Amino acid sequence: MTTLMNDPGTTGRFGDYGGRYVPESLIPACQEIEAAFRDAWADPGFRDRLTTLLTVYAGRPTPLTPARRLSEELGITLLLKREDLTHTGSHKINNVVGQALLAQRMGKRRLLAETGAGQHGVATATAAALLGLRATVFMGERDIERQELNVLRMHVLGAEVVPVTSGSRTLKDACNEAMRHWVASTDDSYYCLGSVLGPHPYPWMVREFQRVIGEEARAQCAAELPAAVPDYVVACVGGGSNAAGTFAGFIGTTARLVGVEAEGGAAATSGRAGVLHGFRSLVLQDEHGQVREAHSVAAGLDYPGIGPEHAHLRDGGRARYATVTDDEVVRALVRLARTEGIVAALESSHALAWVIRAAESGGIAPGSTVMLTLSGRGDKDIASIKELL
Amino acid sequence: MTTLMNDPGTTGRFGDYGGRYVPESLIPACQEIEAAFRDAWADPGFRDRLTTLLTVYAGRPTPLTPARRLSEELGITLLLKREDLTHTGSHKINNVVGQALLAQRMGKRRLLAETGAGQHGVATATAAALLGLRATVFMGERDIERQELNVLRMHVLGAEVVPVTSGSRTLKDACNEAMRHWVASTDDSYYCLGSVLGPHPYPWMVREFQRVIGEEARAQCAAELPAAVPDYVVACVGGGSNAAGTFAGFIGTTARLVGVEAEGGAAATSGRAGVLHGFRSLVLQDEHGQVREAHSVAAGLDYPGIGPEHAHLRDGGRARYATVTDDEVVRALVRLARTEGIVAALESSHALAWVIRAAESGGIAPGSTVMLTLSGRGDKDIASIKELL
Amino acid sequence: MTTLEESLLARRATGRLLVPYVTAGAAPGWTDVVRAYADAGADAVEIGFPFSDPMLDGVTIQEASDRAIARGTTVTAILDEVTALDVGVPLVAMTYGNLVFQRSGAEFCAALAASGLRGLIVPDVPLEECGELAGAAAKEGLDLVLLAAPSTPRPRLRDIAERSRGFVYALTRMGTTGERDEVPEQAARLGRDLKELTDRPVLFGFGVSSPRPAADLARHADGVVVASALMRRLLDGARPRELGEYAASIRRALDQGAR
Amino acid sequence: MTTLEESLLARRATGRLLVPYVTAGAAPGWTDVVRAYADAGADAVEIGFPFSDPMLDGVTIQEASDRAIARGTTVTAILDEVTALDVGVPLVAMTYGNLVFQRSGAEFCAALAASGLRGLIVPDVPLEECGELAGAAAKEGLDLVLLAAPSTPRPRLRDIAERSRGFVYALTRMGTTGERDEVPEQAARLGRDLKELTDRPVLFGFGVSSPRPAADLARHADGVVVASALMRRLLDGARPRELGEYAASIRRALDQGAR
Ligand SMILES: Cc1ncc(COP(=O)(O)O)c(C=O)c1O
Ligand SMILES: Cc1ncc(COP(=O)(O)O)c(C=O)c1O
Repeated sequence: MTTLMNDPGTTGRFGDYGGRYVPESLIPACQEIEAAFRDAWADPGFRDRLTTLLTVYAGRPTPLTPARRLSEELGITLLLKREDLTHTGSHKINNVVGQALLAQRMGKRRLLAETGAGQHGVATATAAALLGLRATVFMGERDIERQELNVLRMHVLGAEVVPVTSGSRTLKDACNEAMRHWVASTDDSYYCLGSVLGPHPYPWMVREFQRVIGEEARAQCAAELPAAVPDYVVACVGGGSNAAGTFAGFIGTTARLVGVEAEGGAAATSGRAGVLHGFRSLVLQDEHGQVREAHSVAAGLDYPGIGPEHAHLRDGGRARYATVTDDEVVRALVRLARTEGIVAALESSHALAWVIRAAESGGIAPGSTVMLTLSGRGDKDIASIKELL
Repeated sequence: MTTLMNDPGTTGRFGDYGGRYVPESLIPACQEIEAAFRDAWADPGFRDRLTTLLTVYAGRPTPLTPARRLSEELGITLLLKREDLTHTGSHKINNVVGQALLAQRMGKRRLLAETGAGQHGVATATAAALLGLRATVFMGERDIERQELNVLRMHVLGAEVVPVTSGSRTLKDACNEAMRHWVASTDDSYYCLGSVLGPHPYPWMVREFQRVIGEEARAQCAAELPAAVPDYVVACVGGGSNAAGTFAGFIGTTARLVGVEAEGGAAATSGRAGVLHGFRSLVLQDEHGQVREAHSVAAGLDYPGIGPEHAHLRDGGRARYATVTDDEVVRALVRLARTEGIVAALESSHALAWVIRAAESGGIAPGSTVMLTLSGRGDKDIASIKELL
Repeated sequence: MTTLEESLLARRATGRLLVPYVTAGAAPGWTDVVRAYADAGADAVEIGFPFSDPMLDGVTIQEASDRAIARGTTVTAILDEVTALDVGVPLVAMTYGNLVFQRSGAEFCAALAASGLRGLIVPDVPLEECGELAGAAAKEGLDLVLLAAPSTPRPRLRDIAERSRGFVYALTRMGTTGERDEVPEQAARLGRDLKELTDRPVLFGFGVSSPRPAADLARHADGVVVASALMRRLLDGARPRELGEYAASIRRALDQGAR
Repeated sequence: MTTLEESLLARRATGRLLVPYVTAGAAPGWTDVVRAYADAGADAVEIGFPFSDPMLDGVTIQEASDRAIARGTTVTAILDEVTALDVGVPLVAMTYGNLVFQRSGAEFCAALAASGLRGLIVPDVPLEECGELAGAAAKEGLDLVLLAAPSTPRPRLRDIAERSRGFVYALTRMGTTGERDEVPEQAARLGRDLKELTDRPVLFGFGVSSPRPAADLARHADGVVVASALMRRLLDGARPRELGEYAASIRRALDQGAR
């Protein structure tokens, strides 16, 4: 168990998954990033700079909030790791600050990023502004229409938003396009990937940059809980970065790890092994191998794959992956808002919906302790919730 | 100087200002609140509960972020007190958590509140949900149209939003209506006022609940600045609560205190002494004494008066009050976004606009240190900025 | 010259008191409304000086105030018109602190007195805040009327009863002005308490809407102030004569007494 | 049976090599396009197996892939059609890892070989990831073509040149596929480097759009793969004959050599 969630070595393999499935033209860039990351991650100066920015700029550590009224209703002890309180409103900032510092260290002038809901795009635009880098964000045309506010935020932050008109015109196509663009501009541009996806070293590097969630939560649980370790550790899974960062803090404990996917984007549950966007993992695809579009109420979970490390954790049974319906998710969001005064992101509400269902059905025993990562705030979702209420 | 920003006694006077100008029917309620607040504020148990909630729930302490790139451009050292990182996204939560705890302690079942931009309404709905209270928020019909997102947030949080159709159908009328409603329901309802306004003890109590901003900032400046105290302490002023809370931390220091108002809502600059909403202060009014509507790009500053303590600080010269134009404000917002990756609220951007103008015109000497309270985040303003870019 | 209080005391000797209200400037012929009230048997007339933010008023009087302000009504203009108005019963000004303190309470009181007004009601200037204003009013022979509410505790009620001049304005209920039909229990109690504490006239105000309830209420005190019920009619287009008739109907009910 | 590489080596002896491309299923008569290419003097034909997320392809081939998928094109269907197709020159499959690894690389290679295909290009399966696939391909007598990029460092280029089979696919530039007019400096360098390192045929691909630049490029290696320029015409409605004529025009330019 202790060999899980470690350095995946130069091949970037997590069991059968991971790797570096990119065109030859990107190999040197990936190698360069891997080398730079290994060097930076071993450099206390880099780590200090990162910690300082996460602290004085991004608002870390984030609190662990006991959800008192909801806990009482559910008969459990529910603790919320509050990534919604970070600057820009989701855990995405942890990763992006790390990668932007790395890009700067590598002498790059521009960050490229894909975005679906726009949270990662906003975070990238933010980190770029902070460090004086340029930012170019690829976003599906359909997502641009659906997430107008985040597009405006990126503009205000000075980022260029490039509409992607190919394929389904959503996140998956934005990834393709970002990679295509990256191929043509590796000299001055750094591809700032938003989840534990992509070619090695991204899945590992992003997990390491998100590890701060789990490590803080672990220490906070130790202070908060008599048993020091919660019975369950739960996080939503789109690509899987907030879950990976969370799980990393608890991998060596007895906590049961649960990743929650959207029913309509459940790669861990209904995906088959495949290769997409540079890595091998579980991928939603039709019988012929064409990648399917994911569909859920949460734009940030509309990705047809999961990070390779999650596929590995699933195969080995160390983590389990569950799905919830859009309907459960919206109800969970409203319930948390009305019991605790916290409007969580639709993405994060997936984790919550599972906890509610499990607690109410006895799947989680009464009296259990549950640590849930609230990956982001729901302000961005208010308009779409309106129609679902 | 040391007698400034203390307990204003039972009369609630700050020099010539303040007092309790309410109908007889509200006098007992105000007295009850004053007594309860005095009692609670002297009770370490209450203070502990408040501090705990502000810490584990609302995300305090907030960081003090050095604005490195903007500082360099301006030739000063600019430090930002990050109230934008609190839960719900503005300093309003500090006050509301305090008052909600007080209401609960007083056995009240419902919070009443007025709101303009909706920030205070959202904060009130939030605290009510957290403590299991009901919330009724009065909001001008015009503001409801302009700030649809915050209205939806309140709905999701379970609050009732009552449209106010009288007068100018904006904040000032929402205040009137909230008070009218309060008169009729003092038994079970607590009026949760959103700024350092209203009858005694509100201006004092709200300042005390916001004092945490200034106290944290003072300690953070001491750690950050060689001189321990900044040369300038700057905050925007609508009613004046974030400024009052900020100033309270620096009142005994040599720091110059600057409150920044919107040109179209500059009660400290162009107001005359008057009585509005239960207190005597500087009020924007026509020659006949009819209260004028305030107009600015920032809905949260559209209030025609200022807190009585600010009027007193102005008269005594301890603080000065300046105005900035809508145009300067929007430019300041965009500039901060692009140099530091922080999208501030339009309200907070007033303080920033003044600093930029003063630094660029020599009004602030090169090399000066400036502590600025960033009262909230600009997500709510993105849509309106769009049209101004 | 007799004061407001002397005048009301004298009239109280012969029956229940009626004080109808009009917002100055709410309609072009508003002074005719004052006259019609007097003719209908009012014992005094309350004249509202419109304020942009009438915190204690319900929707009807808010709207009347907005209309008056929109028509350019100012304190000076009202005083000019009132100066020329002699209707045989005392006139009482009702307005908010911001208008009163525009220059100073003393100046405001002097101006009212010079225009022949005999009393002043300022709902947002309660006991604690009224000291200076009370002095200024007294100096001008103007009675500063204080309000008492169902929520006012007994000791404070005593202070109010003592320091009010002209009459004590007893609020029938905790809400803002506006029409309501039932007679609240708490009003009866407040009336009794005040009558125990003072010999000054005690009038009920707020929500006195029609003859029968007015008469019911008046049994617990010395009379009533009628405002919203009249102003709603005025906003709906009623002529002075019609308003006078409505006031007269209340007058009759008061005179007949109640069940 | 001769391998792809043997076949190309034989043809290289007499001139520059031309490998035109078509996305299988992009238009109803796509196999006629293959035939037309062969008739126009192609030395081999590259057949794209459409994938939903063609990371290395530009807009033209993306669109062709989308159309093909929308028309219900599957690997099985393509192989069925290809089996019946004998055009006299070797056919090379080009697709992405996800289709190749659907069941296993071995199964995929076996199926290709069974349908008579002679080579395989999988742009997102680079050197490090191709070990197993290379073994499977070799077993089936299928040449697994590797790509080399302008960014590829010298030692790595050597590995690629060594382990590639059939030919070495030299990317003319760092961007995705698509038409461009100038001959990039870096392409010339890459061609020279590869020619130094290996005797295997070296073909340029990506952005070879018209006869003249094709001929210019070919001087630095052994020939060219032409894709987007042909596929854009196909998308615009060109018939197989017209595509064949365009391929022939490049054939002529290659044969005449360049300045
Ligand atoms: C708030 C929030 N949570 C979760 C996710 C899903 O990403 P991941 O699974 O990488 O944490 C997103 C993606 O946009 C997000 O915005
Ligand atoms: C972000 C923000 N800042 C400032 C203000 C102004 O209030 P105050 O002057 O009481 O701090 C508001 C009011 O809504 C606000 O939302």
